[in-house]
Amino acid sequence: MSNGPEQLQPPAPPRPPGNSVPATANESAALERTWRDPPGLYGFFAAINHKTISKRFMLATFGFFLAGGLIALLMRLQLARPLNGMVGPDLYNQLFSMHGTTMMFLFAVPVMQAVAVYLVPLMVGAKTVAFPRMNAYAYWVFLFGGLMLYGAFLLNIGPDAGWFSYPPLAGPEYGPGKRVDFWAQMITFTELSALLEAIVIITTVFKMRAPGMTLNRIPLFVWALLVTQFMVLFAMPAVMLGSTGLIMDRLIGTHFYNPAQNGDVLLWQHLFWFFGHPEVYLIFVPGLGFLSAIIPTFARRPMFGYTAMVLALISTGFLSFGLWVHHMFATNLPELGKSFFTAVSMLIAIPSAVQIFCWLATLGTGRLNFRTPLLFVLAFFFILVLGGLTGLMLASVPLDLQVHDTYFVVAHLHYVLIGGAVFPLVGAVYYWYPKFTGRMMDERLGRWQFWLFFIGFNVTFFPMHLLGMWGMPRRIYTYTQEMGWTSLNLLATVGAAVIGASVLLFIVNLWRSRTHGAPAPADPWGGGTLEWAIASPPPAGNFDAIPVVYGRDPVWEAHERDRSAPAGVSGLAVDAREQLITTVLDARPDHRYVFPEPSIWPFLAAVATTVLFIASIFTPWAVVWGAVPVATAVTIWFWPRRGETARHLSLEQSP
Amino acid sequence: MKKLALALAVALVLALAACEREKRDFEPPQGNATAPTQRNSTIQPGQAIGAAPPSAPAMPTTAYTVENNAFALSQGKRLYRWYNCAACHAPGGGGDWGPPLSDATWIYGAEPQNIFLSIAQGRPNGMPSFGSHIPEDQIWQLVAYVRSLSGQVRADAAPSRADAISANKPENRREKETPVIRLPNDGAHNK
Amino acid sequence: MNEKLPSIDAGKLPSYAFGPRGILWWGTLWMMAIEGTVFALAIGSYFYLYVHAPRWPLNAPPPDLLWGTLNTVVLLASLWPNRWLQKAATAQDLPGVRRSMVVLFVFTAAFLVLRAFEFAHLNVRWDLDAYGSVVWLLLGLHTTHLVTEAYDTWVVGALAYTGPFEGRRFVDAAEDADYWYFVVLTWLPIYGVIYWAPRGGG
Amino acid sequence: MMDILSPAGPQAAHIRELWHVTVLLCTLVFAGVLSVLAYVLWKRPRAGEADTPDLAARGAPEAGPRRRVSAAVAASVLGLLFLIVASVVTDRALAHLSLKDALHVEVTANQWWWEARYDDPQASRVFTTANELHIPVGRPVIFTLRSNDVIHSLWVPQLAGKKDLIPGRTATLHVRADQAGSYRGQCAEFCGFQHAFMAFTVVAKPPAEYEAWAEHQRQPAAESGDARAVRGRELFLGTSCVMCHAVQGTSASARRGPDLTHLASRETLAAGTLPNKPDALKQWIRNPQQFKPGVNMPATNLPDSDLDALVAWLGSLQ
Repeated sequence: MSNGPEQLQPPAPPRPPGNSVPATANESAALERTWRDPPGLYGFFAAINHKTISKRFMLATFGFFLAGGLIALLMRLQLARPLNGMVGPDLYNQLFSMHGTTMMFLFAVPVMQAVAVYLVPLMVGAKTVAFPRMNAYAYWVFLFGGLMLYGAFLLNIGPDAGWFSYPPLAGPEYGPGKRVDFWAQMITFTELSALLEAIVIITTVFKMRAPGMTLNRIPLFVWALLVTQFMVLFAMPAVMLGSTGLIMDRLIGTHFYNPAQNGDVLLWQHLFWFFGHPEVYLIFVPGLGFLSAIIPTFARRPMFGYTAMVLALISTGFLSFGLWVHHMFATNLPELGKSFFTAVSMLIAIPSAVQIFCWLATLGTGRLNFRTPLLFVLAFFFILVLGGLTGLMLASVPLDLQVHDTYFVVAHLHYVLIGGAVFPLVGAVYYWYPKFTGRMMDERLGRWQFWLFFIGFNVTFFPMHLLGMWGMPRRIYTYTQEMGWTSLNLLATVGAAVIGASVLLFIVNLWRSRTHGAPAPADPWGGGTLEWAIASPPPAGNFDAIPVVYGRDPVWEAHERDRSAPAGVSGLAVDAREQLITTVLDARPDHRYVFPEPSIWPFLAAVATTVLFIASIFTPWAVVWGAVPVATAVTIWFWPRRGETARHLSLEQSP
Repeated sequence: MKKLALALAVALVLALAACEREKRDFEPPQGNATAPTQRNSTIQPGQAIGAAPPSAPAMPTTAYTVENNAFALSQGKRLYRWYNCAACHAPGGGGDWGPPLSDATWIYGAEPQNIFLSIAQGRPNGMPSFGSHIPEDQIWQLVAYVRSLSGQVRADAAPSRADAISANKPENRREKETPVIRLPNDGAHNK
Repeated sequence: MNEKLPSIDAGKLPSYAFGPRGILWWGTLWMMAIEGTVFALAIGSYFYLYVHAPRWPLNAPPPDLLWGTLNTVVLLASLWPNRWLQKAATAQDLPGVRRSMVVLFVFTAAFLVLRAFEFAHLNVRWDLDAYGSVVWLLLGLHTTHLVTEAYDTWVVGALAYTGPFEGRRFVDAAEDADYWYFVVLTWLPIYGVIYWAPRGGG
Repeated sequence: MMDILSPAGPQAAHIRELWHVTVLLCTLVFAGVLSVLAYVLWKRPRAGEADTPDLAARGAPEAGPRRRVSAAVAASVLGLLFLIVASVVTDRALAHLSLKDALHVEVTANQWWWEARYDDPQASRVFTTANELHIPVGRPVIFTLRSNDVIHSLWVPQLAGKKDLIPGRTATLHVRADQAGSYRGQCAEFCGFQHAFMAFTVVAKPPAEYEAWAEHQRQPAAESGDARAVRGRELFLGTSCVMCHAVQGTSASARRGPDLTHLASRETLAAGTLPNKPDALKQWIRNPQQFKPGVNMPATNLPDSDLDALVAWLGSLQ
C-alpha cells in the first residue's frame, strides 16, 4: 500500500513533537496562536473558530428577538383599545406575520443551535466543532436571510399572511406583490442554515467526544441538543419542499395548491405542519436540556434518572413527528384520523412528565442554591406545566374546535414557548455568561429582571385564555367595544410593557457585566460538566490537552480519579489544528485529523447564495446563472492550498 | 467612495420600485368621476338613468396610472372576472366577440388614457360604456390589468396565475408586445 | 509545577480514515438523510395529489418511457466505475482513482444529456396542472442532485490530476463515490413513480 | 356575548362538559406539581456553589425517589388515557346527535362576508340571504360549507365548534339551537384585511316565526312607491351598485356582493360591522373604506340628495 504518491509533493519532514499532559506554558501559547482567528478585517470575515461564530450567532438571534419583541409591543398597543386607529389592517397583518416569523424562524430555533455550537464542543471535550467552515457558512446564510426579511419589511414588503402563510391567501391570486415570496425565501435561508448546523452538531457529538465519554456519560444537555438536531434533519425538509412549491406556484405558475387544477390547499398545511410541530419541539427540547444542565449544579447532586431522561428525550423526538394534524382539526379531514392524532398529541405529554418528575426528584433530594439561573428554571415548572396542560385541552378535537385559532391558542403557544424555552434560555445565559465572557452577571439585577419577566408574562398571557374563550379570534387588527374584550386586552398590553421593562433590564445586565461584572473563575457555580474544567473565557483551542473522561460529571469526579489512569491525550500537534477523532459508541481514540484553517470563502459563498436566493424571487432563471458564483465560491473554498497541504503532509500518517 | 455611492443609488432605485409595487392604498383618488359627459356607445349594463346623469367632472387628463402597483393589478384582475369582461374578451384577454387584448394590435390606442376612455365611454361595435357603473379608481385598475395582458407591465408587479382553470400564461410571464395601432377593416373583428 | 501525568499518546494515530471512522462519511450520511427525506416527502406529495385527483395523469399522457429507462440503465451501469473509484480511493491508488474518474466523467456527461431528453419527453408542462407540477418538481429535485454529483466528481477528479494532493484527498474521492451510490439508488423509486405510477392502472 | 361556556345548543353543551372535566383534572395536576415544588423549595437545605456535590446518589438505587417518580408517571399515563377516552366519547356523542328533518343551508364564504343559500327539495322555495342565518329552534341544521376565495372558518361559540370553509373542498357543520336568541358568530381563520370584521349572526326563532321569516325571504323586494325611493331605485340600477349586488324583483342579479333583497330586515350591515340604520348605511355607501379598509366595495361620490334617495329605497326593502 503506497504511502501516498511521491512525485506530487516534497518528501515529508519529520513529525514535530505533540502536546504533553498537562501542556507546558509555551505549548499553550502555541496552541492559542494556532486556533485563534486571524486579526483585522480579513480575519473578521474569515473567522471559523466555533466560539467566535457562536457569539455572533447568539448576538444576531438576540437582535432578532428584540426586533420581534418591539413588533409585539406595537401589536399590543394597537389592541389596547377598541377601534384603535394606530395601525391599519395592512400594516398590522405585516406586524403579526413578522412577529411570528421572527420569533419562530429567526430566534427560537437558531439561538438553540448557536448556544449548542459554543457549548457542545466544550462539554464533549473537543477543540472545535466538526466542519467549522460549514458552521461559519451556516451563520452567514442565517444572518443574510434575517437581514433580507427585515430589509423587505422596512420596504413594506413584509410577509402579511401569518407565520404559516396558508394558501390560497398566500397563493398567487390573493397574495399580490412579492411579500409572501420574501417570506418563503426566508424559509429557504433559515432552513439551509439550520440543516447545516444540525450536521455540524450531530457529527461533533458522534465523532469528537473525549476518550472515555461513552454514550451513557454524555451530558444530558448534549443529549437534548443531539435529539433536537436529529429532529431538524427530518423536519426541515418538509417546509423547504412546501415553500419551494409555494414560490413555484407564485412565480412560474405551478398548481400545487390550486384546487381548480387538482392541487390541494391542505397539501401545504400537511407539509408545513409535518415540519411545524417538530419545529415547536425543536424549540422546547433544548429548554429541557438547559434544565438538565442547571438543576444538578444548583441542587449540588447528579441528575436523578439519567437513563429515563435520555429515553424521554428520544421518545419526545420520535413522537413529535406523529401529531401534526392537531393543527388541522377544523378542516374537513376524516374524524377517525383526527382521534388518532388526539391520542398521540396527549401521549407525547408522558415523556415530558417523566422529565418534570425526575427534575422534581433531583431538587427534592438535593441541597438548593438559589441563584438567578435556578430562578428562571423554577419559572419553567409554573409556566410550562400550565402551557402543557392547555396543550392537552387543545389536543382534544371537540375542545380544539371551540378554541382553535383564538387567543386561547395564542396564550397556549406563548406559555409553552416562552415558559419552555425563553425562561430556561435566559437562565442558561445567566449560567454560562461567565464561561462566555469571563465576567459574572449581576445577581440583584438578575432577580429584578426575573420577577418583572415572570409577573409581566403572566399578566400578559393568562388573560388571553379568557379572551379566547370569549370568542376573540387570532390575528384581528381591532375589535369593537361591545365585544367585551377591552379590559383584558388593556391588561395584556400593560403586561407586555412589563415584559419590555424586564428585557431592558436584561440588556443592561448583559452590557454592564461585560466590563463591570465580577471576574469569573473557571467554575463559578461548581458545575460538573467538562466546560467548567477550562478557563473562562476558554482559550481558542478549548483544551490544551483533550481530557479522558471516567464518569458523567468529570469535574465533580476529578478528585476520585486514580492517578495511574491516563489524564489526557498527548501527542497532538501544537502548530496545526489537530483534533482527536473517536469512535461513536465508546469514544475510543481512532485517529487525529487536521481541521481546516480560517478562510474567507464560506463568507463569499454565503454572499453568492444570498444573491441567488434573492434574485430567484424575481426571475426563475436566477437559479441557473446564480449557481455559477455559488459553485465557484464553494470550489475555491474546498480547493486545498499548497501550504496547507504541505503542513498536512508533515503530519500525515496513512490508516 | 464612488463605488459606495453607486451601490447606494442602485439600492435606492430598487427600494423605490419595491415601495411603489407594494403600496396598498384603499382610499380612492379625489374627484372620483363616475359618469362621462359623453358616451360613444348606446348600450350600458343595468339601466340608463332617466333624469340627468349625476354631475361628473370631465374625464381626467393625467393618467393616474397604477400599473406598477401589484395590489391594483390584482384588483384589476378580480374586476375583469367580476364585471364579466371575459364574456367578450375571453378569460386571458385572448379575444372572442370583443377584440383580443393580449396581442400587439390596438384599435383605439394602447396608452392608459385610451383604454380608460374605451371602458368609460364605450366604443362602437359593442363595447358598452361603463362610465357611470364603474368608479374611476376601479377603471384605472382595470386599465392596468388590461395592459398587463399584453405584457406592458413590469413582471414583478404583474399578477401571477389565478386559482382557476387557466389555459393561458399568467400575466407575469407574458412577453412584452410592442403595441401597433391598426384600424378595424369594418368590423372584421366581430366575424 | 507540571510533572508529566500518564496520557494517551495520539501522536502515533493515523491522520485520516476512511468510511464511518472519519467525520466526512458522517457528514455525507446526514446530507443523504436530509435529501432522502426531501425525496420521500416529494413522492408522498405525488401520491397525495394522485389520490385526490379524479384521474391520473390529469390532462396529459404519461411520460415517454424511452429516455427515462435509458437514463436508468446508464445510471445503474455507472455503479461499476463508481465501485472501481471507491476501491481505488480506499486503496489510496492515485492512478486507479484518476482512471476511474475519467470513466465517471463520461458517465456524468451521459446522464446529464439524457436527463435533458427526459425533461423534453415528459409530455406535460409544469404549469399545466397539479400532475405536471409535481412531476417536474420530482424530476427537478433529482436533477439538482445529478448536477451536484457531477460537479463534485469533476472537482475531485480535477484535483486528482492537478494536486496539491495528499492522503486525505482519497477520503474525498471515497465520499464522492458514496454519494454517487445515493444519487443512483434514490433515482430508482423516483423513476418508478414518474414513469410507472401514471401507467399503473391509475 | 360570545362565550364557549354559555351554550345554547347540544353541541356546545357537550363540549362545555368535556371542558369542565378537562380543566378540573388539569388544575389538580397543576396544583399537585406546584405543591410538590413548593414543598421541596421550602424544606430542602440550602447550599453554596462551593459546597461539594453529594456524589453518593450516583451509585445508590435511590429507591424512594424512584418509587415516587414511577407512581407520578403512572398517574400521568392514567390521567392522559382518561382524557383521551373523554374526548373520544364526546366526539361520538356529537356525531350521534339526530339529524332528523334537518334544515339544509349552504354557506359560501367570500372575502369578508357570508352568503347563505337555504336549500329546499322544491326548487322554487330556495332563497339566498347574506350575513344573517335565521334557524328554527329545536330543529337540527346542516351547514354545507364552501369558499369562493381563501380559507375561512365558521364559528358560533354558543352553538358549536368551528369548521373551515376551504376552496376546492366541501365541509359540513351540524348545529341545533335549543333556545331562541341571537348568537354572534365570526370568521376564525385569518383571511386578509377584514378578517376582524367578517361576522354573522345566527338568529334562532320558534319554528312558526322561522317559517314566516323564510316565506318573507322568498318574496321579491317589496318596494315603496314614493318619488324619492323610485329615484333611489333608478340610481341603484344606473350606477355601480348593480354591478355586484342582486335585488330579487329588479334586473339586478349579480352575485359578487351580498344579496340585498331584504336588506332592511337585517340587524346589521357589512357582515356585522355597522348597525342597520339609515345614516350608517349612508356613510357606508359614501366610503366603505372608512369602516372596513381594504373591503372590495368601491366608494361612490353621488351627491347628497342622490345618496339619500338610494338609502331611502334600500330602507324600503323590508
